[in-house]
Amino acid sequence: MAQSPGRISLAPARGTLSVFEIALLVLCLVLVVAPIPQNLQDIIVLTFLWAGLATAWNIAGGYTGLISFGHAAFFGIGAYTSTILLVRMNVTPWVGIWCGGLLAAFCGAILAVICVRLRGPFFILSTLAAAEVIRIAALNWSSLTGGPEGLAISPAADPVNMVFASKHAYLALMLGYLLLSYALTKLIDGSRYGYYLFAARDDEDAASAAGVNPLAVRTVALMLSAALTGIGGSLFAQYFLYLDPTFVISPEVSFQFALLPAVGGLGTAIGPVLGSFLITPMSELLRSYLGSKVAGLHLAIYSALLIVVVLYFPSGIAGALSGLSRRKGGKS
Amino acid sequence: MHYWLKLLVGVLAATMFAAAGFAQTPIRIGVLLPLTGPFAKNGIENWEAMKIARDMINERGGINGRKIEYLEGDATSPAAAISETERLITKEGIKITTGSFASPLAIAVSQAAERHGVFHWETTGAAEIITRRGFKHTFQVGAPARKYGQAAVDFIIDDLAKRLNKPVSSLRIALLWENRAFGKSVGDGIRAYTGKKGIKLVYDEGYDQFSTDMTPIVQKLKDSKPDIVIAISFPNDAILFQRKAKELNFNVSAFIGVSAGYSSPDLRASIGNMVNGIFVADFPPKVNPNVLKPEVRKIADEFYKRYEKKMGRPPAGHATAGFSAIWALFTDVLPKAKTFEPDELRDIALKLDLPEGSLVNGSGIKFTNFDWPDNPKDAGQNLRASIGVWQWTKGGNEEVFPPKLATHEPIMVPLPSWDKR
Amino acid sequence: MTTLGQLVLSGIFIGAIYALMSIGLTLIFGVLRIVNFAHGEFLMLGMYGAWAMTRLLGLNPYLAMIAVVPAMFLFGGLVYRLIVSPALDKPHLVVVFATMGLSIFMQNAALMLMSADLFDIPPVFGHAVTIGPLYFKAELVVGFVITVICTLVLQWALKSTYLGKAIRATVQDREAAMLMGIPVPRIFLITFAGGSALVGLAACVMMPLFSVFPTVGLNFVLIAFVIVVLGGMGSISGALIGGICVGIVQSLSSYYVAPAFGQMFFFILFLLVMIFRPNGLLGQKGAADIGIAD
Amino acid sequence: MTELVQVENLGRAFDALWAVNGVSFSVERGELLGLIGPNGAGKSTLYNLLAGALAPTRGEIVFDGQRVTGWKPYHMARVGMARTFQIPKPYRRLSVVENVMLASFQRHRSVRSARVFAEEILADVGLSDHVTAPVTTLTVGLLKRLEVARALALEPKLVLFDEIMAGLTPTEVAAMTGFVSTLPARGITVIWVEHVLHAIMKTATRVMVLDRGQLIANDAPKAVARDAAVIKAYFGEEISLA
Repeated sequence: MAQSPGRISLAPARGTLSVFEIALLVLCLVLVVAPIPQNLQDIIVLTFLWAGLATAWNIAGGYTGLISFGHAAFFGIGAYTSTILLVRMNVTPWVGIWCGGLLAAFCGAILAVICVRLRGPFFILSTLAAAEVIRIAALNWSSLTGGPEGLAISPAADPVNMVFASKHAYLALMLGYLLLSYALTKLIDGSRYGYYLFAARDDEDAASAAGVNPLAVRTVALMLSAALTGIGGSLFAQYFLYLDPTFVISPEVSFQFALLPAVGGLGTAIGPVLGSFLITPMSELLRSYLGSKVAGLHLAIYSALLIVVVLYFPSGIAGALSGLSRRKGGKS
Repeated sequence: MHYWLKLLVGVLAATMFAAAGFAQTPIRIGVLLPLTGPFAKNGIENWEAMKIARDMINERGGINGRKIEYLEGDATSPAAAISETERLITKEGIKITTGSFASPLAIAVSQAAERHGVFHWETTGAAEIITRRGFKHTFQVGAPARKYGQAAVDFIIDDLAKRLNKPVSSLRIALLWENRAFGKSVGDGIRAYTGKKGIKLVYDEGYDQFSTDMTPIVQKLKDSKPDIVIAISFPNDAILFQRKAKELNFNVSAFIGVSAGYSSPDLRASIGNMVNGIFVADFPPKVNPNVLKPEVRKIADEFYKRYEKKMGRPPAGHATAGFSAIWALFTDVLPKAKTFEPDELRDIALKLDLPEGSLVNGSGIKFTNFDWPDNPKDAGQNLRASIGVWQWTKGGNEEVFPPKLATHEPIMVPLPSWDKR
Repeated sequence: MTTLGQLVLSGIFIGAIYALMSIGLTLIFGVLRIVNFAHGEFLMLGMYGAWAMTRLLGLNPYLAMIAVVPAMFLFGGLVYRLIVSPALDKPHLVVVFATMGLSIFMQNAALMLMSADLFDIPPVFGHAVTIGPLYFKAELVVGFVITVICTLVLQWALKSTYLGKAIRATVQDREAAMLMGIPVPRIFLITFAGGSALVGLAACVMMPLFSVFPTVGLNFVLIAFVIVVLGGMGSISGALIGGICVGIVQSLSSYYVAPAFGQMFFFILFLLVMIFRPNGLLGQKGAADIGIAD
Repeated sequence: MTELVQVENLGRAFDALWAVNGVSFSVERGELLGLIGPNGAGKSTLYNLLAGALAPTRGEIVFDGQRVTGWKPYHMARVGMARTFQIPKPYRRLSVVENVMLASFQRHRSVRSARVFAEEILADVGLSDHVTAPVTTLTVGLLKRLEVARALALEPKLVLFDEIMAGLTPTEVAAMTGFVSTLPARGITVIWVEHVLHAIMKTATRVMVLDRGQLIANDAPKAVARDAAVIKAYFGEEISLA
């Protein structure tokens, strides 16, 4: 398949890996094994985790046009499912993670039934409301989720419980998650189902006239996105070993899921990854160096930078890097 | 004059040490507190109190000549707290961490510290779980959640019941708690303790931190006609509640607020003399001086003076608790340490046996070590952390319970109705 | 019976205050079709303004409107120029993130400038208003009255002034409005600035009832969104009805079920309306399409 | 049973206005049926009813022996009904061939075979040198051809063309007319809405005329051209239609 002009050089023709993507993969593998100071490793673990979560969100937000601000609900459901299974029923997280993903996918289906007919701001606000309902439920269902006192996993290192002493193990785990999300995205990218998604996003009526059921296609995309986000939630729980509903299922978390792909390049496979590779280290480093000098300074700088990037790089870093913005082609 | 003399001697001592080539490396302590986000207000107050403790100890020549140096992290959320704690431990090589103000942050920081075998000295985090996870290097100096509730209930049983000349069993008590970690664990403690004491709660409900209208809560309280209300709130909800109680003319014989919302001095700045007569179960912001040992009383007075100069208002209970816990670390633990390795610090801490009144806020120190009859899985809890009850008065605040810490008798019992306040 | 009366009436009064806070958002949404996620922080800024006017200049908060409302109008115009208009021709996600970035920025700027402490103003009226056995804070009733007046004035203005007609035309169909010679970009500016001014007005009414601190906006922003959608995008009277509904639902569910679930119920109400009546409770003709057409 | 489509008393009202009112007709397999009428006669509404984009207020539709009233558009597409849109609706972020592949996926499940078939269809409509071009670079004329290609890629039994000539040059009109006339031979029945009347008159086997939501004529092209009612509907007075 010939390379059409103006196509993002970072994202090759559908379904194939570009040189840039392979180089990035090699870099990640090196980062996993390299002897880096622990606190930098911590930042890389978070960067991988957030890149995976942003890629998961992008399947719904970027590929299908479902800009959801409720993904913290799936994130929370995944995190709580695997942790409750581990803490209360002694089920190893290696199984719990997939249960969390399945439950999140099921909730994704329910949310789809409620909201997938809605578009634009209506969809955003409905997902926000749905996540708040789940936050309040988690906060008050103390017998199950431990309520406001939260739920803790014992920090004793034990591979069966997916708790590791060395950061390298976590780096490998999170990179595995990122690769899972990314592989699924590339799979969709080049598959028949991927085309259905793009068609339903670009023009629902035309897609329907071509035999594609837009609601079904979107529902499946939301379920897939929810499942991956749920798995990411479980990994978050296994890394931090403590869950507090107010912080795990919060609008700020949902906002972070949507922000990284928006900054990186919405609707491209590489976008969310680039977004996370830029934003996550920046916000961690800003907090650790400016965090306590003047209370609030680091967040003020972070948000100011965010406004500039979002306004003046609408097609994200991926777009800017490959000159996609040259080929504006009207309002998407 | 006296002050300057002491300062001069301190400076001389310090320079002498430096001059003599004992340029001792400073003792570096990681301080994790919420400086942004929902807990920022109390986090910053705690941070100011901690800095005053550092300045005061360094002016006194530090610990065996070594100055204290803080490395701080903004623990705005549990995840951020863990990342910051690990940064301080792995990058800066910190062996001692302290701080956290709020329960979820304390749980997160202590967990990160334990994972790296670092000695964590928790000043105000109150969640019961902190000392129930079988950790070896985590010490909760401030009182656990249940003590707040017990202090309030004991005060009702031993004092208020008599003043209201009503038998304890016939007292109608209402419990209102903010459903975040602290509110819930104190609420659970009160529920259990009153159950054990045979007192029935006529009202027992939690509310959401984002509540913007207290009418339904106050109305339901009014309908259950309680004699006494115990409310665990944060600053914003406390103000909203008191204003709505006045608006709906909801009167009770006694109102006992618990911690942050009711103990912060700017409650008076917000609702003025509506605050007079309200009891507060919290670390005593000010304690009956004759309870404290003489030298502790001097430290306490200096702290209050410096805090008021820096913040423009007296310290809230949790700020005083923060100061007294870190001061105990500086004066009772670190001086005995040689290697400053976590295990050594752990043994010193476990050997501590300070009677009540040894710390600036009237607490003593005696840590459990899997040897506490009530709960053998508990380790590192300070059994002598004293939570008292004080009362807002026209002049300021007076400690009223327990009697040995009290500076004044409870007044305005029963609480006059709103029009007379 | 008095309990139910107290709950419903105070639900109506507090609901009206929520509505006043949301009118600016529904106007901005109706005309520009953007979700201003910094709406809560605009409210915070207005409240700090009202607090400063009252505490420093000893003005009565309701008089403080004279200064706060124009100031917020200018602030709204500034934000429109710097952040909103560059984002208008880009995908609507861009303006969502731009305003969210602004929200975080304003919260932390306030934290740096004003510290995290809570600021309040002394009560304006000494005692409560009593209607039979029921008690209502005078400032709450005054707020209700101001909201009703404000809604009527706005409805009248939208119906009979040229600017009002131009705004309503832009709400229905921008292209057509432009063809009729309506300077749509200027209408956008005036609406956004006007919407911010309305939030300033609401701030002055709310200052006697609530404390102000850097994160106060978080308590109100979700309520404002729910009200705008319940009332039907772009409808002023819809916002009033939506606000009162939220007030009553929150009041009754907190009493009869549990305070911890107060907020959950009006989110559930919001989702139900989304599914069954996307045009809002009033069945605002085309409100749903307004929301979607972008 | 050679009838492909039966429509019984079909009606659609928007509040009080009946855009389509009591329309009944049937279409034989292999027919090339012209559908004409002044603007606002209800042609697009009728198309939307047939294609399932609009639910009928009244009446029945039977397609290929099945009752399909109220079916969704994607369901109709799967049983072999394709349509073009009066205003082209391409998928903006996909290339030309990918736009066509969306339809060819119905019969060709794998990406490769769908692409091969799509390229054949593009050749048929003369778009083969724009295969990988982004859709946003096409002119209106080319976009119209893309619409036709997307409909045919479904390998439909029936295709509804909606003004595919508008904006084409005379040579393009001639070429497109020629192409459309070959479709019945390939087993594709055609209903064709068009304002370029001479193209319809030349190729249609039958012509229906719609006016104010009702059928006022349903006959061979020559007969319809002379029908007084049709002329009155179009021009209000006597004129000769070439």
